[in-house]
Amino acid sequence: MKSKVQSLKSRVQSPGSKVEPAAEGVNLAVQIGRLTLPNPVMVASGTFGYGVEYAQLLDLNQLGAVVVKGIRLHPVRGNRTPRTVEVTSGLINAIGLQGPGVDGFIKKYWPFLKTLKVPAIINIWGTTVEEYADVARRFDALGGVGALELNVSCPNIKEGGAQFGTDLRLIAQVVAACRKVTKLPLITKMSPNVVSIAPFAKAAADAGSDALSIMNSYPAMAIDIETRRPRLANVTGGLTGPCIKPIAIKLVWEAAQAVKIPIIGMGGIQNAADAIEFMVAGAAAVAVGTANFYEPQTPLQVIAGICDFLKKHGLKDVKEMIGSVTLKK
Amino acid sequence: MKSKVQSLKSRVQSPGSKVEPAAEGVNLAVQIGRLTLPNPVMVASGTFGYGVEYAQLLDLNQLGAVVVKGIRLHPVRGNRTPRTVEVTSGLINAIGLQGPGVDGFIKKYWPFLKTLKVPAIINIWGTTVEEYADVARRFDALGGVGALELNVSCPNIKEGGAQFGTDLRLIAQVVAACRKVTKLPLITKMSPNVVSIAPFAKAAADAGSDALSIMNSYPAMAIDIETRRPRLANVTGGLTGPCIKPIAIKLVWEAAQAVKIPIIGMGGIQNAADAIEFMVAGAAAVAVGTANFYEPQTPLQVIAGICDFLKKHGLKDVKEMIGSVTLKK
Amino acid sequence: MLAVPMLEQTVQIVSNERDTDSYFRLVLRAPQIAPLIQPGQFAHVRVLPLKGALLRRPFSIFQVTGDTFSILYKTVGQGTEALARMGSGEELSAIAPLGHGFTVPRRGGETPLLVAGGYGMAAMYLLAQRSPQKGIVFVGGRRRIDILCEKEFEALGWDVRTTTEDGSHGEKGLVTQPLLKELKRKAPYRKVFACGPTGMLGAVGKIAGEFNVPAELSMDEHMCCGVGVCLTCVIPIKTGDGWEYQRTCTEGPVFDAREVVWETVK
Amino acid sequence: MLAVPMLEQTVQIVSNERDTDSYFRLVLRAPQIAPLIQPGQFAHVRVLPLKGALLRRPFSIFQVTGDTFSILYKTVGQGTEALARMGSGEELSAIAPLGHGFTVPRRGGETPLLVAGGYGMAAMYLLAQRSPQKGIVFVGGRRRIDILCEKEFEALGWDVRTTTEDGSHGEKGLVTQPLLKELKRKAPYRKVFACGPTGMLGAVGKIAGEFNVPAELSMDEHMCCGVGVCLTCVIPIKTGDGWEYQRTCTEGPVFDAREVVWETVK
Ligand SMILES: Cc1cc2nc3c(=O)[nH]c(=O)nc-3n(C[C@H](O)[C@H](O)[C@H](O)COP(=O)(O)OP(=O)(O)OC[C@H]3O[C@@H](n4cnc5c(N)ncnc54)[C@H](O)[C@@H]3O)c2cc1C
Ligand SMILES: Cc1cc2nc3c(=O)[nH]c(=O)nc-3n(C[C@H](O)[C@H](O)[C@H](O)COP(=O)(O)OP(=O)(O)OC[C@H]3O[C@@H](n4cnc5c(N)ncnc54)[C@H](O)[C@@H]3O)c2cc1C
Ligand SMILES: Cc1cc2nc3c(=O)[nH]c(=O)nc-3n(C[C@H](O)[C@H](O)[C@H](O)COP(=O)(O)O)c2cc1C
Ligand SMILES: Cc1cc2nc3c(=O)[nH]c(=O)nc-3n(C[C@H](O)[C@H](O)[C@H](O)COP(=O)(O)O)c2cc1C
Ligand code: FES
Ligand code: FES
Repeated sequence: MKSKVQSLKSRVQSPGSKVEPAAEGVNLAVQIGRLTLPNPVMVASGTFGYGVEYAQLLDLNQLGAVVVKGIRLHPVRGNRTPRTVEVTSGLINAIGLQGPGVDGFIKKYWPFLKTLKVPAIINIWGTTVEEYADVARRFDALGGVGALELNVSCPNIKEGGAQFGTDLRLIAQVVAACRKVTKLPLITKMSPNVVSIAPFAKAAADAGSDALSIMNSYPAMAIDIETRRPRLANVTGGLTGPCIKPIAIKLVWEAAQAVKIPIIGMGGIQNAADAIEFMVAGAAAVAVGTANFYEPQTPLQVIAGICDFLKKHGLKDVKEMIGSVTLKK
Repeated sequence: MKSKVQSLKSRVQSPGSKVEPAAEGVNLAVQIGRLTLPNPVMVASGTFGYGVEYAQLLDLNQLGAVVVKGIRLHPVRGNRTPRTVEVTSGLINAIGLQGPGVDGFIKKYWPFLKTLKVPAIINIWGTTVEEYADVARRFDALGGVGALELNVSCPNIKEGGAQFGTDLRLIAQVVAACRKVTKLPLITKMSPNVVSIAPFAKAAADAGSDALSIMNSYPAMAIDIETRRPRLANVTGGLTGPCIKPIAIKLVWEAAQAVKIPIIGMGGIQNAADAIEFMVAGAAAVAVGTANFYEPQTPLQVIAGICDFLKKHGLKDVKEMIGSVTLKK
Repeated sequence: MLAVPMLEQTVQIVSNERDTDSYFRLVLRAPQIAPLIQPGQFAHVRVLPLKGALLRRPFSIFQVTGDTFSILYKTVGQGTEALARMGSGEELSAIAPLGHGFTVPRRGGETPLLVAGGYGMAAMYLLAQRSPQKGIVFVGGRRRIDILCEKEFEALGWDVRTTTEDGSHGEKGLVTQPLLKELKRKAPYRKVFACGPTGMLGAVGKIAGEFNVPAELSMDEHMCCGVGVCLTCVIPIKTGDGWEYQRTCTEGPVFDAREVVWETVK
Repeated sequence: MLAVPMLEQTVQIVSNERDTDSYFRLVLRAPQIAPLIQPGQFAHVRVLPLKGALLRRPFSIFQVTGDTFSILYKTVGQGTEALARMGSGEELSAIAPLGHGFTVPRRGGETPLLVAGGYGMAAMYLLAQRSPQKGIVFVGGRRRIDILCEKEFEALGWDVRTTTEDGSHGEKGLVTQPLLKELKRKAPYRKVFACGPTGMLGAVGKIAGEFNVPAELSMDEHMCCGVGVCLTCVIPIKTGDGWEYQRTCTEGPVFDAREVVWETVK
C-alpha cells in the first residue's frame, strides 16, 4: 500500500502539473498522515457529490483534495423528502446518506475521480464495525485512493453514524477495525455532539487514526408553524453553515490540545478568513461544505485568500499558521 | 410557602391590573409548576439584568415573567474583558456571572422587583451542591419570589455551572438539595452540551424540578486572525442568538418526549414565529434572550404576535399550541 | 454525465418589472448563458442582498432574447421578495442553464399539448416558441391574475385554452378539465408537456396515462445546490426492479410521467 | 438607578455625508431624544440593513440642533460601512441618550482642557458648546484627515491646539505633548476632559494625575446592550477595599481618571 500512497503524493507534487504546492513563493502543502495535500483546502463530504458534478464550474485540480459523499457497502436509498431546510445563516439536512454503494461508486464515479491530480478521499460508513472494515478493505484493494474518512457522526440515520461517534468504545473499535485492513491514511470524522471532544479525539488517535475531521453537522430541528409539522421528513437533521462556525472552532481548538495528529477543520467556512481562523485554532487543513451549495467558487476563493494573507503577513509557509493561536496577553 | 406562591398567582391574575392573562378573547396564561404566568413570554437570565434597567424602555408588567441574572451567595467579579463577541447571527459571551451576591441583590434590586405585578424568577448558581441549597434557602426566606431557576449550565466559569449540568449524578444532587429547602417552583436550566438531553431532563424531573429551561448557551470560540488571539479574554464562551435556534428546538422537542413537567424554550427567539415554533415543539413558555440586546421591544412584540397567530388560527388558548407538532403525514 | 453545459456567472439586471399582482418579469444580461438554454431548463440564482438566508433559488427560464434570458417569478418568501426590490443595473449570480429540459417536438411529430399552472407557464413558453409543431396550451390558475403570458402564447400562433378556479377569466374550473375534454377527442399522435404544482402534475400524468398519451412533466421539488451534489431534490423514479430517488435538478426537472412513483411523491 | 432618561425610537436620517476620508457626519431627526442629551452621552444605533450582524453600535452624540442630533463616525467594519451606504429619508433605530456624561464646567469654575483623539473629538464638541467657561481643546490624530471639527471648535471661541503623528497638520507628535506643555505652565483651577483611544486616555490620566489636575475620561469599551444588562462593557474601578467592574454604558462612559485601575484595563 505504501507505494500507492507514495505515488499519489509524487503525482500530486509533480512539477509541471497545474497544482503547485507552492503558490507564488508561499508553500501551501500540508500533511494529513502520509498524504500530502497540495494546499489545505478540501471540500466536505456530502457537499461536493463525487466531484464530477462541479467539474464544469471549477478546476478540481486546484483543490487540496476532493472528498466524496458517504459510501456504504450496499446502495442506500436515503430519507424521504423534504431533506433540507434553510435556517438563519445555516442549513439543516437529513439526506440519509443516499448513495450507490461501493460497487456502484467504483463503476460510476471512480473512473473520473482517478484521473484527478489531487487526492480523492472516500468518506465511508457502515451499520456495524465489520461493515466499516469491509468497506475500508474494498477501497484499499481499489488502489489510488488518497485517504479514507470514517464517518462515525452522521446524525441522520437510525443505525450507524453518530451512534459510533458518541461512544468511546465504539469509535475506537471502528477505527481499529479499519486500521487492521488498510494502510491508507484514516481520517475520523468527529461528532460535535459530545460533552467533551478530547477523549473522543484521543480514542480515535490511539486506535490508529491518522487525522481527525471536525466537525460533522449538529443535531437540529425546524418546525413549520402553519402546518405544525417538522420541516424535514426525517423530523430532525444536522445543522451546518456559518451558524455553527464558533462551535466548530472551539472543538478544533480543544481537540488540538488533546492529540498530535492533524485535524481537518470545517463548519461554516465561507471565505479565507474563516479558513485561517480554523488553522490558527489548530487545523492542519480545512474543508468547505455548505458554502459550495450557494457559492461553488468558495474553495478556490479560500485558497487565493490564504495566499494573500500569508503574503501580507510575510509568511512563507501555510504550516506556520497551524495552531498559532496565543492565549497570553 | 404555598400561600406566598398562591398570593403571587392571584396578584398576577387580579382583574383590573394592566396584565390580563386573557388578551382580547384569547387565554395566554400558562403554568410553570404552581406558578401561573400571565403569558408565556419571559426574558432569559443574563439578558435582562435585574429588570430595572429596561423599565424605561418597556412596561415590565406586560411580560410573562422577569428572570434575573445568575446570582451566587457571594459577590462575583466576573471575567476579564472582552466578554462578548458578535458572530454570524449570534453572540458569544463569557461574562463569568458577575453579580452582587444574594445580599447585594436583595439590597439593590429586590425593592424594585417586588413591586412588579408579574413573577420575578431568580436564576441561582453555586460552586458546590451545598451552595446552591444555601442560595435557594435565602430566596425561600425572602418571600414573594416567583420561582428559582437553577443554572447548572453556564459554560463560562471554571467551578460550578456546566460541570453540574453535564453530569447525571450532580444535576440530580443539585435539584434534590434545593428541593429540600424550598417549596418555590424550581426550574432547572439545562445544558445543551450533552449527547442526549432526555436522561438529564428525567434526572432533573425525578429529583423534584417543577420545570426545565432549555437551553443555555453552547460552548464556542472565535479567534482574531490578525492578532491570533481569542476574541474573548476567557478564550471560550457560550454561543447564543438566532444561530442556535434549530439546536434548541430539537432539544425542547426531545425533552418534551422524555418528561411531563413544563419546558421553557429559549435560544435565538427574535419574533412570534420563533416563539410559536418552540411551543409547538413542546415548550409551555419561552424566553427572549440575546434579542433584548438589539431590540428591547422583542418580548412585547412576541406576545402581540402570539395573540395575532392564535386569532388567525381560531385558537382560544395558547396552551393548545404546546407540543402540538404532528409527525405523521 | 457532463452532458449539460452550465456556467456560473455574475449577471446584470436589465429590467425587473411587475407583471400582474405578485408576479414579476426579470430580464438578465447573460451573453454566455443565453445561447446554451434549452426549453424546460432552469437558472439557480443567488440574490446577493439576502444575508441570513444563504441558498440560491431555482427559476425556470422563461424567454431568451439575444444575449439576455428572463424569468417570470412570483413573490412568495424572503428570496423572491428581496429579488423584487432589485432594479436594473444591479447584479445577481446565476448558475445556468441547469437540468434536463423538455424534448422539443419535431415537425410532423406528435401534436404538443402544453399544460401550465401558475408560474409553470414560464417553463412552457420557450418550449412553445422552439417547437416547429404548433399545438394547444392549457393555462390555469386560481384567479385572473394567475394567468400569465396568455397573449404571448397566442402571438406564437398556439391555441390557448384558459381556466381559472374562480371563473374570473376563461373557463371556470381546473386546467385538467379542458385537457380531459381534448384528450377525449381521441385525435392521434399527441404528447402532453406540463409544468405546475405537484398536485396538478399528478393529475395530468394520470389523465395522460389513461389515454395512453405520453407526458413530460417538469417537477417542482425544493432544491439546495441545483447541480446534483446535495441530494435534496429527489423524487421516486421507477427502475427495473423497483424505484430509486433521482435528482430533480439533474435527471429532471422534466421526467416522463410514467416513470414517477406517484404513491411515494410527497 | 433610573437617573438617566432614555428612549428607544425609530429615527430618520436627515443627512449622512462624508467629512474627511473615512469619517462621516450623520444627522438624525429625533425630536424626543434631542432635548434630553447631555455632553458625553451616546446613542446606541441599530443599522437595520445589517442582517448577519445583530448588535447595535454605540456612537457619541456630536451635535444637537433643534429636533436633530448628529454623530461623527469613522468606517471601520461592517456596521459603520453599512451605515455609510444609507441615505437621507432612511430609518435607524436609536436608544438614546445613554450613559453618564461629562460634568459641564460651571462659569467661573475650573478652566476646561479638552483632549481628543480621532473620533473622540465628536464627544467633546457638545461639551465645549455647552460649557459657559471656555478653555483649550487639544486635538490629535495620525494624519491630517483624522483631525475633525477643528473649525467648529474655533468657531466656539476655544483655543485649538492640533497635533498629527505624521506632522501633516499642526504640531508633529502625540496630543499629549501640548497637553503636557500646558500643564507644566502650572496655571491653577484646571480640569481635563478627554475622549479617544484607551492608550491615549491612560496617558492623559497619568499626566493629569502627575500634575494633580482632575480628569474626566470617556472610556471606549466594546458594548453589547448599551443599557447596563449584559455586563460586556466593564472596566475596573477602585472601591474602598479594592476594585470592581463597572459598566462603561451606565456608570460611564465618563469616569474620573483617578478611579480607573489602569493596570487591569486591558
Ligand atoms: C425547477 C424549478 C423551477 C421553478 N421555476 C419557477 C418560476 O419560473 N417562477 C417562480 O416564481 N418560481 C419558480 N420556482 C419556485 C421558486 O424556486 C420558489 O418560489 C422560490 O425558491 C421561493 O423562494 P423564497 O425565498 O421567496 O421563499 P421561501 O419560502 O422563503 O424559501 C425558503 C426555501 O424554500 C425553497 N422553496 C420555497 N418554495 C419553493 C418551491 N416552490 N420550489 C422550490 N423551492 C422552494 C427556497 O428555494 C428556499 O430555499 C421553481 C422551482 C423549481 C424547483
Ligand atoms: C461610548 C462609545 C462612543 C463611541 N463613539 C464613537 C463616535 O463618536 N464615532 C465613531 O466613529 N465611533 C465611536 N465609537 C466606536 C464605534 O462604536 C465602533 O467604531 C463601531 O461599533 C464599529 O462597528 P463596525 O460594525 O463598523 O465594526 P466591527 O469591527 O465590524 O464591529 C464588530 C463589533 O465590535 C464592536 N466594536 C468595534 N469597534 C469598537 C469600538 N471602538 N468601541 C466599541 N465597540 C466596538 C461593534 O460595536 C460590534 O459589536 C464609540 C464607542 C463607544 C463605546
Ligand atoms: C447536505 C449535506 C450532506 C452531508 N453528507 C455527509 C456525508 O455523507 N458524510 C459526512 O461525513 N459528512 C456529511 N456532511 C457533513 C459535512 O461534510 C460537514 O461536516 C458539515 O457540513 C460542516 O461543514 P459546513 O458547515 O461547511 O457545511 C453533509 C453535510 C451536508 C450539508
Ligand atoms: C450575555 C449573556 C449572559 C447570560 N447570563 C446567564 C446567566 O446568568 N444565567 C443563565 O442561566 N443563563 C445566562 N445566559 C443564557 C441565557 O439565559 C439563554 O439561555 C441563552 O442566551 C439562549 O437564549 P438566546 O439565544 O435567546 O439568547 C446568558 C446569555 C447571555 C447572552
Ligand atoms: S438540489 Fe442538490 S442534488 Fe438537486
Ligand atoms: S453594554 Fe451591556 S452592560 Fe454595558
